[in-house]
Amino acid sequence: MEEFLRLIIGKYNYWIYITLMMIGLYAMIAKNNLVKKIVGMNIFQTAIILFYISTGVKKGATIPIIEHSHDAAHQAVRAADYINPLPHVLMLTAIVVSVATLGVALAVAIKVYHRYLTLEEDEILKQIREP
Amino acid sequence: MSEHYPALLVILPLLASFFISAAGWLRPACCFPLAVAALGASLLVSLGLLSIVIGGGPVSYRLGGWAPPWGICYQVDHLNALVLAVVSVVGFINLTAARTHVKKDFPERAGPFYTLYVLFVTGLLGMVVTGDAFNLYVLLEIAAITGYALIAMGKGRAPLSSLNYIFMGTIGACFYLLGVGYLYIVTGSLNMEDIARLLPPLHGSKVVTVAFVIMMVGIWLKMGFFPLHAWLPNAYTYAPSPVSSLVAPLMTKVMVYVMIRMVVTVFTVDYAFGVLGLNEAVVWLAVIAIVAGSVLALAEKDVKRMLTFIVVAEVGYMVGGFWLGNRPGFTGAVLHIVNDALMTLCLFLAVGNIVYAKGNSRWESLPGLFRTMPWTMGALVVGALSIIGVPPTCGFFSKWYLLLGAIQGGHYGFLAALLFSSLVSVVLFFRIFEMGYFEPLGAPHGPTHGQDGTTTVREAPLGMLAPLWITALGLILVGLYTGQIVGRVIRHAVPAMMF
Amino acid sequence: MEPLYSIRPLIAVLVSLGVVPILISSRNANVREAWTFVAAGLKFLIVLSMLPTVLEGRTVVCTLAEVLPGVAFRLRVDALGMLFALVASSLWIITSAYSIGYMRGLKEHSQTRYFCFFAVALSATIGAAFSANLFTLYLFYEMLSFATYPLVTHHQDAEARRSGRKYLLYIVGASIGLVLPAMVLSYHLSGTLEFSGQGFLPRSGSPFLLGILLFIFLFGFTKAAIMPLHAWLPAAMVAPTPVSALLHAVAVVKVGVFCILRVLTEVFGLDLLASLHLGTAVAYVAAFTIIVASLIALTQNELKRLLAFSTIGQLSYIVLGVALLSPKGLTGGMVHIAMHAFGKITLFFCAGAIFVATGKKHISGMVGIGKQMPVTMAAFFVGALSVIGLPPAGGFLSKWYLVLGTLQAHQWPLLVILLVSSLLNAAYFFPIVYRAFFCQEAQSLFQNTTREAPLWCLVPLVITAVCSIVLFFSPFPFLRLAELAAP
Amino acid sequence: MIWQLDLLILTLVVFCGIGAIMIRDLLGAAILFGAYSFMMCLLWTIMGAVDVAFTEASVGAGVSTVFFVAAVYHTTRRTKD
Amino acid sequence: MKTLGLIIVVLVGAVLVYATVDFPPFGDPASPASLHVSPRYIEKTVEETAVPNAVTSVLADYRGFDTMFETTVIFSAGVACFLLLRVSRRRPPASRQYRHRLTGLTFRVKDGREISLPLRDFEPLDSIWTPHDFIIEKVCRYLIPFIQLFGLYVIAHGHESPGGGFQGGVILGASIILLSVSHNLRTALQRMGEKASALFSPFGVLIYAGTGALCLVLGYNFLDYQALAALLPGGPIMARSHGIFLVEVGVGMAVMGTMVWIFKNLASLGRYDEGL
Repeated sequence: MEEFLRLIIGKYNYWIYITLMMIGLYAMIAKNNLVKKIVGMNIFQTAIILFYISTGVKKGATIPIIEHSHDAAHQAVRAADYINPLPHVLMLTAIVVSVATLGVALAVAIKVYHRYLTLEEDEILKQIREP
Repeated sequence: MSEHYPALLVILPLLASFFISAAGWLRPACCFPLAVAALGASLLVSLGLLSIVIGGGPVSYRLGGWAPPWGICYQVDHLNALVLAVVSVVGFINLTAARTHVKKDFPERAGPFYTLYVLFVTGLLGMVVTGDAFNLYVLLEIAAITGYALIAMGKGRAPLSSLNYIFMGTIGACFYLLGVGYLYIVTGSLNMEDIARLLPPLHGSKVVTVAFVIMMVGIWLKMGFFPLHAWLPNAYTYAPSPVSSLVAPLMTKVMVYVMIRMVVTVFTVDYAFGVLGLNEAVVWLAVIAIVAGSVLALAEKDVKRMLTFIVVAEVGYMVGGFWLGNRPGFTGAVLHIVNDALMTLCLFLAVGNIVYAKGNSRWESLPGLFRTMPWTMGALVVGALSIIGVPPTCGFFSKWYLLLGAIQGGHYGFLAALLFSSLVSVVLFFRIFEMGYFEPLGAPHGPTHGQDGTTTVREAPLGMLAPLWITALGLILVGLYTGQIVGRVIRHAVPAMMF
Repeated sequence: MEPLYSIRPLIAVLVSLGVVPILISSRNANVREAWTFVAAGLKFLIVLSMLPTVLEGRTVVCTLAEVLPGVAFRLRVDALGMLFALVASSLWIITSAYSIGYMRGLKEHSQTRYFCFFAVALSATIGAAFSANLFTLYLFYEMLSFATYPLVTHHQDAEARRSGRKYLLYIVGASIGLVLPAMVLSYHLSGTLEFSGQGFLPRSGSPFLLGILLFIFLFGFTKAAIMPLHAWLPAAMVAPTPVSALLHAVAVVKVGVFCILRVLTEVFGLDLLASLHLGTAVAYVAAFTIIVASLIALTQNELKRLLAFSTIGQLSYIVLGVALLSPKGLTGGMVHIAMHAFGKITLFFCAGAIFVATGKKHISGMVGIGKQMPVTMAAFFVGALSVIGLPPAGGFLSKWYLVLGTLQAHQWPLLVILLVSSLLNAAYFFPIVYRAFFCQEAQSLFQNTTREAPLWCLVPLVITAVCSIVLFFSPFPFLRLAELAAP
Repeated sequence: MIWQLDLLILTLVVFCGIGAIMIRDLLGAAILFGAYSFMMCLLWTIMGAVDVAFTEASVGAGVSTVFFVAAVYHTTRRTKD
Repeated sequence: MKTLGLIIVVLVGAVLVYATVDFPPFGDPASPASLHVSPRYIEKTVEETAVPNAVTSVLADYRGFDTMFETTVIFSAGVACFLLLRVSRRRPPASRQYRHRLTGLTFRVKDGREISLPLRDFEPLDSIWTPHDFIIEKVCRYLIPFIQLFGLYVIAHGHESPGGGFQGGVILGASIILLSVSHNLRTALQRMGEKASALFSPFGVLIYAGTGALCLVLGYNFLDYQALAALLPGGPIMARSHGIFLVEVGVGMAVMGTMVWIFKNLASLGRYDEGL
């Protein structure tokens, strides 16, 4: 039981990311409104970003900006003192991708709206079926 | 200079796309020549790269001068050199055909169109050439975003289909990204070869298993593998002609390449076929994909839409062939990437011509086409024969290897599915030919359309016919050179573990 | 003996393909037909030029490209191939002449298309004859299927469409559904597809598998019209008569039989067949087809359909002869390719000539026609003799060898079947001839004046009829080639 | 980092996420999504990913929300679910 | 659809949970991710690139190639929105309205007739016109320069502190967006026209890719900033630092241009008349 609890608490971030991902995925699949789907898509993407950031965390480490002095005698930098910067870099890219996708998705959604005058998927499909 | 080829391959079209975009504002007439120059250059580079790889084995290139796994590196071996050549050839040929469509349908948006076109090809080339799992994701997104926009340009339902594609594509890409993340969390690396080096001790890990599964699902989503194909037919049908003849041949094929690359280079054949033992199940999925794709195609009354279902079936060919896990199956799958890209290009270009002349490609517009558009229909016949698998068109040879793989692997379900889909293709295409040939029906011995020429030939312009026929002849040439392609390229790409 | 390396086989194949662009672009019908003659003549001469080499027992080889490991796109001229090519290319010249008469006589539409696809079909036929391996054979087999489709459906009416569908369904369906997997399986078993005198399939294969394989091949090459996959042939009779004459009596169907011969002799090999007793099985399938086809032919009223069923039966003679696995039987079967070709093409030409001259298709409407078209009906009689196998027509020779073959193989039942079927053949041909010439004045449906078909139609059928008789007296080179081909 | 705060924000993130997709008003969804992004940004600051947090603050909470609002402004706020 | 969605979601969740059990503990400094590749970035960044912010150095140098394509993604999104939304044909209005600023009187000019009015006193009352909110307008007007200054700072100071081209670019872009939200789109378009924003974004990416190509021309690998030592002061290490700066400027320009571009298209449905 205790071990189970430790599992729950020790990986809290991971559980949350899974939850968020499920929320996002659910919204993308099951929601009827196109903008809601887009919101879901962004939540889905942010969840993955959260996951990546969580992998980079190190207990007892600080942000990855190296403290340095311009004296020659600076002490050696220890990797364990700084949080892993690599996931951050990757996720910067991922955020950019998500905002780019968002822009395109919204543009397309606006086009859809102007053709069918609704954002509800079922209403659109109904219009397609009975023109 | 030749040592910079891997970088130049991607950089040249990338740089050109910025100039094209600017030219769209400043001097719209320059857009098309710039695009042709860019893709032509990258075509030459990719062919050069192919010959280098054939001559001297794999090439690698460190971007920014950093050694992998710290920096990103490009890794060109026999497998991706071949796919690179295919991507650049298809991109280039289709570009030359696109001009007429653009002039007719959206002349005022030529600048952004060519920009996105070139970026799309850049993205695909980058995906194929890269040796870094995360870099692949970024390029995948470039290809995807440009693809979404290009598809959404179409008329009618295109925006809705594109939106659907955006959702599915994003899920697919994110699953892939998640898979990369899972690999990262257990190995700490993003470089494909480095991951492969670190993975064997971790084969028992649940994380690796899930990474594999989720990555495959993501890739399958992107390639439209059967139960995950729902977005594909609409997106490809409603896209403008030059876009569907670009996206349909390339996107799925490149994703198949990505799948092969991931399994072979990252997870290794040993793991995917040995430890997990999923092959049987995946091949059966492929069987379902082939059968379902073929049957669904039968129900369609629009040539373009029918072709999209054929694409779904063809994806089944490649996935199934690869997952047979033996040498002929692998050869067949890789060969089919090449052949199918060319075949679908040929068919979609031909349909593009029909759409250009008739406004749509539904059955109503088919009757009498053999008379009014003989050249287009001739090329369509060549493409169809290739899909059916008639020698000496190239489609026969990949089917041959796939069949051989199925027999060698003892997988008779796959064999039956391949034959079934070939037969269905016969029905599908001859239905079209019949309509183009017979209708309007003549009375027996009463020549309604005699030699005196009651119907006139109204062909598509030469700018569209020439690329079409180059592709059609290419199908036959590639077929005759199959021995060379397999012997000098694909044979070296087959993992040593396969037999 | 050392084969002769030459590109002549390739030229022989390509010459008719190369003429297609000229045919398409020529505006004048006379120019177009002149080019057809040029192509046909050239093709015949090239084939003929290789005859001495082949008669020496050597082969002519031309390799184009290695497409699969161990499988090349290769042409090879051997005795059997030469025999077939000689028949096809010589008859093309005659048929071209006949086509002109027929098509112009009926003022058919789309003649350019017709001549083009005819040329392509001939290319495919010669290619099949010269194939050095199963792959090349399959290539030309498929090419022939697709090239003949526009010819079969030439009339572009509802019936043509129906027949065209049937034609494709049977021929392409079987070649993809049956031959292709069988080929892959053979390749899997042996690693090659190259024909060899002893057969290339491994002797060690499981008999069951090999048996299945043989029957897949046998029924897969539907062009041979082995029952029960024969229904396409009567349906294909909607085509213009020259097409039926050359393609559905000579080129297409014989390519099917030719494929089966190749499979029997050079894929499996006679020894393997003998050791597994598969030859007998094939022979009985063929025998069944012979009898049933002849019986059905008796009931036909439409002349071309009758000829089609007769063809189905005659094709199985060839298969039967080879399946006997005895030297005489082999020779008989192979030479029957030539003899039947000349006989049957005469019959078809006659049917076409009657149609052009009178518009009649049905036998019941031909009572007394001998009065009006004596030359045609005389030729018809010669053709019938040849097909039945009576002297002095060439068909007698091949049937004679077949009978000897059954004796050599000690297959008494098959001998009986051969004789019975000959009687049946006579039973469906002789009444036509009889009623054409010897009917009462009152029954005759025709005037007593001679009014033959146009000369372009008449001359070819006289030539083929004469050939049939000449072949009885001097069967060289066909008999010599057949003897060379039979081990 | 203070784990209680961490937990609190994580939970808030989930609630904002659920809220954004449940609320029956698209403008509300856009705003809630902005809040969600901002919570996310805080979370990443806590986890030491300052650059990412900075980006998320400007992109996710800023520009993305503006995009959403712009899109909703030109379409409709109505939603059935 | 809802049930199907639920099933899929639960399935995916279960698979992910299944894997999570085998994850290294959260925040473990000894996890493979912290031990294999990343230590080099932390330990060598100052030494190899003279950039203390490891994120910046990895972003723009070690994995600079990714970032170039990330910028390209943004650029292509801008082009995509333009392609999809921009309406090129615009019909001239049948009649125009003008409003006197002081009195609020409006009058109408019919049939596209041209009249000359002192624009200081009159403002055109077309579809672009939105009622002014004095407070918001003034506050934003004073705020925007500072926002832009901050944006520039973020770009320039990415080497030492959080931030960089991307964040700075977004902030710069946001300042223009703020302008168009608080005033109207025309004001924003006067500051940064459509053509300007549309050219800014390819130009920015071009700076990035061009820097890389320059390295290639100078005989090094693509994006190997060492090559710039031939052109810039300081040794190869400082050249890397400078190269990173150049690239960050490019990113900033591209992102600023694209954000504004996308916003304008989205907010005006590609008609470029009325904003939010």
